[in-house]
Amino acid sequence: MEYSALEMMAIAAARVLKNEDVCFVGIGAPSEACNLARLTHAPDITLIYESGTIGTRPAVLPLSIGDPELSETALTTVSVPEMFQYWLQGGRISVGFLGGAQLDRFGNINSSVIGDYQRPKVRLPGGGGAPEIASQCGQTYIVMRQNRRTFVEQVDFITSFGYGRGGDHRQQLGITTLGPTLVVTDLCLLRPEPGTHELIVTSLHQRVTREEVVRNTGWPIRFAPVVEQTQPPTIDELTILRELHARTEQAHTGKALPHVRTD
Amino acid sequence: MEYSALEMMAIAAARVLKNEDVCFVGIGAPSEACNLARLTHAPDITLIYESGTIGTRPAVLPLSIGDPELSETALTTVSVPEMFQYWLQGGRISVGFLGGAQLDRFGNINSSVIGDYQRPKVRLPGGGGAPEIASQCGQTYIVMRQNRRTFVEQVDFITSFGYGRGGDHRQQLGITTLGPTLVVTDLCLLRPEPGTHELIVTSLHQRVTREEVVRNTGWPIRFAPVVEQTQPPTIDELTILRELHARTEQAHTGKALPHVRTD
Amino acid sequence: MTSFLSLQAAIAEYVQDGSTIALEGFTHLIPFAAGHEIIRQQKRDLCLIRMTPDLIYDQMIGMGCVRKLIFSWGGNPGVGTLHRLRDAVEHDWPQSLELEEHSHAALANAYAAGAAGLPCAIFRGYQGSDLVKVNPNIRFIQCPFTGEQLAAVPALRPDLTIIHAQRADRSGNVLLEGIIGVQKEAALAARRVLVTVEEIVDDLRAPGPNAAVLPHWTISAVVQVPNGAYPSYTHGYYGRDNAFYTAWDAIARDREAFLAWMQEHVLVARSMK
Amino acid sequence: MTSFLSLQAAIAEYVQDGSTIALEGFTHLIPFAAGHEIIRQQKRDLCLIRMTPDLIYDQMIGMGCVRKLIFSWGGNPGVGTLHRLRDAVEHDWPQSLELEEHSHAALANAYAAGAAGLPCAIFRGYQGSDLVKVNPNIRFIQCPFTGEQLAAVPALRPDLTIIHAQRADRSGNVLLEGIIGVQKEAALAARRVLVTVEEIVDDLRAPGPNAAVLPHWTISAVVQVPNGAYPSYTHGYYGRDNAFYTAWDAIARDREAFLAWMQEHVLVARSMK
Repeated sequence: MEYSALEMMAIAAARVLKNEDVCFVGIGAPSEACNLARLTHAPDITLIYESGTIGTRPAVLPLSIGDPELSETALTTVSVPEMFQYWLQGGRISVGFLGGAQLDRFGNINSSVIGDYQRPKVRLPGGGGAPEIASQCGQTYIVMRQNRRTFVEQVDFITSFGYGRGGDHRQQLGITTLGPTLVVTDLCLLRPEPGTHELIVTSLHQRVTREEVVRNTGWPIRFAPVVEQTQPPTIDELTILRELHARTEQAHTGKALPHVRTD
Repeated sequence: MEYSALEMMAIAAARVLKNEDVCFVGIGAPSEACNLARLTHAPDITLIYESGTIGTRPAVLPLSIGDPELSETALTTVSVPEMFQYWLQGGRISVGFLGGAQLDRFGNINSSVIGDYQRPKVRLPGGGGAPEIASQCGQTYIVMRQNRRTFVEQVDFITSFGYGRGGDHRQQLGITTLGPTLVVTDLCLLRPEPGTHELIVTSLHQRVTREEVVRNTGWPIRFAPVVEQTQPPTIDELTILRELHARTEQAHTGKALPHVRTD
Repeated sequence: MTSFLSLQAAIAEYVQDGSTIALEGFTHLIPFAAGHEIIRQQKRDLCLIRMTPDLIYDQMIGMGCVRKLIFSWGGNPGVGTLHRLRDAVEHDWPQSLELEEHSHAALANAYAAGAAGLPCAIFRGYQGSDLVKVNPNIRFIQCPFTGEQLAAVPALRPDLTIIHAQRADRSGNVLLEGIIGVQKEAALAARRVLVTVEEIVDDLRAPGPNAAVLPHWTISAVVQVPNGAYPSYTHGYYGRDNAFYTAWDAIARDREAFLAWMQEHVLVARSMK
Repeated sequence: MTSFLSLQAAIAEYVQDGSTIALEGFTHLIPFAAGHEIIRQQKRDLCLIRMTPDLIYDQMIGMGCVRKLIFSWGGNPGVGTLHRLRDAVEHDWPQSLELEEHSHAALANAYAAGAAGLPCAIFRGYQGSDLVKVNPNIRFIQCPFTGEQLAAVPALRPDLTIIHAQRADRSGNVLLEGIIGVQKEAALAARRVLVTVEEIVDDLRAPGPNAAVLPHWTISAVVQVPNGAYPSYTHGYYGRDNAFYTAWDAIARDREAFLAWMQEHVLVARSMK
């Protein structure tokens, strides 16, 4: 079965999730991966969106972090202050997902600006929940497309801290969580090298070459002593992912013009 | 119509409450006064019990601060942390009621111990919400029976701060609320003297003499230049108060033994 | 006592040029109609606060109402960036826009501190983030028991908070349900509170004893505005128009297209009524 | 995963001699049955935490289970003082009792800080109170923005929190409603959480989207104990036995009467089952 690089990325991210994980889900690729995991091997996984919905089971992917279906299918919906106080800062989230405009070799993420902060070339949306997701989830997974614009020698701005300058920089700041233990891209998987915490390639997706990864990385990227081959998507994984997308497409194109209440 | 000194106390306390007040109600005399006010001249008064019930309208007086009827008749019930954070500390309460085992001439209250703190003669229940009610409500009203055990030269322990050593002691501590602007007893009304903030008698209940007040006060109590006579209870006030008590009596003596759910 | 006003009268009375205003809503219950009326009344030099400024803030910025924005995530959810916000920051069009950037945790805590009457909020956050270097309103204090460094931000105290809710009763008590976001805190933190609601009813029909209810004496004015959150949504009333959110990207990308859309859908639409 | 246990097994497994335990409940939903089982199992040297220790704590203190009490108001609501608590403090009977006294605001904030994973809570409080002089766990910090002095107390982190709730579903998700007090915070602040419930059901029947629900993965064990809060009450199930609360005063006033009552109603009552 044919598949795209983005499908591979979503499926590879879904696979690392466990049934007992409590995930802080972001919109886009993380939401895709988390719901795919829930619809395949991890039916009891707990998905939490920062809008306050806990234990949500949407049938389609939400466009926003607070789509109606998230609270309609949630076990409970709490206020946003409670979400950040009792649930995220309270240390109850095992896996957080992060993405961003730029990533460096130590897993630091820029979601704020391209260029100078005060006079930016591009003003990005900002970090939202990410600065604290990065430090307070048990570990974080980063899901991002890989190219020289996104994987850069140095991020223009550290919105969310990964391993800083590497080594034990994280511990030096008093952060006790693991940080970005996995980066899933459309080309490969990267993990922090023990000790240095530099991100190194640990698995290449099917038909992706080392040269392709090097060409799409803004720093002299290194490879693990043993680099694995990512298993290609199974038919099941692809089918379920595509059905999810088809349902989502249909749900989001219909106009939900306001109407008078009928009850 | 005959009436008791305690009925006079409740009715005098009820009279000072206004329709637009938001009251933090304590159990016992304050609850009696607040509900009497609601059932007479202040039908829209907002009653808040620290158990989290906001805008409650009980038909009988609660025995405890969290009786079932309080939440059953409330506009909404919030958690106790929210009550103390957003509602009391948030500055939303206009009137707080306080009582205690001992009161001094500057409105300081002891609800902790009689005797030495570490080796007390009598261990009292403690202040509960009072230390912050005393500082965070717009003003407080103290309702207490007056005698030489309760109105003392010096409280053994300041659980809740009134005017401290008098004068501007309250302002010196950075407290911006008015403090105990009224004390209602079974004998009289006391108010802080402008400037010194010493509690002085401003109104004597019917048939109460100055000598009686002096005899029942542990410090050399002073009287305002003009001492009023408290209006005696009206028939309406007494009738409504007694009906409230009769309903309460009946409600609290019936045993509410657990039963299997019927819905 | 809560006033019941028309939207026009409420915005005229409560929104002053130069004031600090939060129109809150975390994807759900965003007070679009109130924002449109602010645009129609040509309010100026506003300092806007919101955790998640989205299309209505993009529109207010593009129409020249806004001097400063305090925020933590400013984008079109699931679609992309806000072109009007970018144009203001990157090219000063139609005027420059000052930004104060925080994290969600910081602003959620700052609203909660405002609601709680505290001068600041403390939380564990911002470790290693460059936001600390560019935002002087991020400071640190030491726990007096453990010595741990904790982040602190000033409490938010808007001059006015505007929220949209399901319904109010005739006393002005307001019910919110579903994704309630930070609205209760934003309302309780503000000096004045304006609430638009889908309907005004005899019985509030709170779903349970612990539902999110704002008592009437915490609210300055209630305005009935059916569909007042559209294209955002109101749980129990109507859904989110995700197609419109997607379509906004193209409209907002171009200055002329944006102005034409605003003219047709916000400025003229109302004046024809 | 949440375990479903008998009360006896749950107390045996989760309550260790010497540990710090909160049985919370603000008048409503007080976990009496769990407290009685702790007494039957003769647990010793407990440090108990509760904002409003009432009859069940009086009983545990009188039966010699308790070394220390952290509290803000210890009385029989609307009736008077707790005679067993007083006897322990004033006469060391059956043993001495260490007290750590706070205000409600302090303990409510301290539980919330525990739930939020913070080392301490800050609030505006204790001004002018002598509690500051006798409790070294009350300190002050300065707001880094305004310079205002604010009170600080350490976060509460019980080894175990026990609460009673209306119901759990078969996954172990728990619903609380009515006067929910500080139970959610006390549960989320604790290392382990034991919940007794009136019933275990297929459908939790939460009254609305924002009802107070504790997900199963925050809870260690669920025990079905019908009437488990009696003589306190369970909103929607049974009322408060105010007559019993009133009667307790005479029972607890006298050591022998107290011991006889405990023997008959707590110790023997259960062993006969």
